[in-house]
Amino acid sequence: MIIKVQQEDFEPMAEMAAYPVDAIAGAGGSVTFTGTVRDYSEAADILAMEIEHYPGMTERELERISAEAARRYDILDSLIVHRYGHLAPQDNIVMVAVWSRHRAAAFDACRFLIDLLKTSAPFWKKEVTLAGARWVTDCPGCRAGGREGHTHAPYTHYSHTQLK
Amino acid sequence: MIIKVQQEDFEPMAEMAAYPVDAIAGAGGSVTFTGTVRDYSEAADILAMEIEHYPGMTERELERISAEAARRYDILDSLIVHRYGHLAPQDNIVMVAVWSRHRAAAFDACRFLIDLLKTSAPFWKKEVTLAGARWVTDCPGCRAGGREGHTHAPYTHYSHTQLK
Amino acid sequence: MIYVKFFASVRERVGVGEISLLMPEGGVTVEEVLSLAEDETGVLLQDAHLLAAVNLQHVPFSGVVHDGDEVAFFPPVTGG
Amino acid sequence: MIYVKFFASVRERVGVGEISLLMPEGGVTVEEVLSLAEDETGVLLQDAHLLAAVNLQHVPFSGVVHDGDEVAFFPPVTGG
Repeated sequence: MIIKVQQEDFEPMAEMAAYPVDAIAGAGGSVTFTGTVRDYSEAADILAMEIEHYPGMTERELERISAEAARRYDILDSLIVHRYGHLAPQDNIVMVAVWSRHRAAAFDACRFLIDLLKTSAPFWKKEVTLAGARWVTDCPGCRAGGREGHTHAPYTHYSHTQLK
Repeated sequence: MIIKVQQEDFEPMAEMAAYPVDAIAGAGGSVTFTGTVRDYSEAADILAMEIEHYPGMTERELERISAEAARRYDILDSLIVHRYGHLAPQDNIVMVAVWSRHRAAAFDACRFLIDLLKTSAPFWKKEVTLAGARWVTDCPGCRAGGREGHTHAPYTHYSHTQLK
Repeated sequence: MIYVKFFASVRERVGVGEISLLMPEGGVTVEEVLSLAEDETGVLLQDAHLLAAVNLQHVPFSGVVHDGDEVAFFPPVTGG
Repeated sequence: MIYVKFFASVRERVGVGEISLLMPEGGVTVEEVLSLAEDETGVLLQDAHLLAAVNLQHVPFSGVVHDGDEVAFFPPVTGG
């Protein structure tokens, strides 16, 4: 299991090529998810993205979900790289790679990891547009069903359907 | 949609980095499956892998399934690269990459493509071991349930559960 | 003429990758092309798990074959 | 002492990333720490969609906080 939380850019295949060979001996395949900064949101063109994180808790959460994936699925190993700081459109934000003997487990585990990462790892995105900088929000009430009938965060409620 | 059937090795991320930018503008992420030659089978150590294919039909089948994926899933584009000829253990055999706005569609389409490729694209693997060269077989009868009660291929019936 | 191709283990059993057959009167199915190919090559193939393609597309054995078609027989594919 | 951290939009609303609170007699819950933090900073946070962590782990607002703990408040995460 490898976890990297870093400011620097990364190259997904270089990360995978550098993976300790012993840990993934016998792999028949790998599944990789790479998430990138889009160049537009629903509201405006994106000039940049700022990612804040909670040092210490981030690594701990990513280790926790990686261990959980290893317990649930028949995989050989996994890798997560997540950036923070200042990113430009089309930059890589995150990669999740999973190696397994049989491909079904790699698909399942990779999806499990990115889904869980997005709901539990303490990262927050702020989009910088010509109209200003705005926190990307993921409002549970809105996610559950529209704009009425729930309390939602009073801070700028922006583009909540965009990054699901 | 890009399809490559080639003898030469490939580098998954170089292929993805070279992808025409216009086709995948607006992508929020990509999912990549990479299949590699294992260094063992259930029966023996693998020294090499020979992959035979049906020129012309192969490209046509891969185009057909790529078009089918684009029809079924909300994706931006897809890429398939598949090698033939002489491969060594740990060489890449195949990659399938899918770009989409939302990650669920990329996961679904990537899995759909590799599943369909494995049952419809005319490639045949032959494993070279110290004990000789043997065709990898994928016997539908065996796959459906064990060794009794069906006719199976009379040619060497080898390691049929291995590459699922 | 019908152009018949064999791949992988089927090609090895037959000993050649390609044969040509005279188109019989009245049309034929893929199944019948296979019988003609067995007669021509002297190799029995009916007991194998075979798949067939006509003009580069998967077809069932009941599919119709026309003069000039390319018919291929091969084992279940194992790519990927 | 209880060490309280704020992140992202919550940090911006409060104006600082970190404050310290005296540990009250008899123990407190996360919910109560939030009230104490509101008193201390003068910023109302109860109406926000907040998540909380104690010592780097997600916890419910009913979770117990001990002397020396690090308690963090932040909006729903948006990484990935």
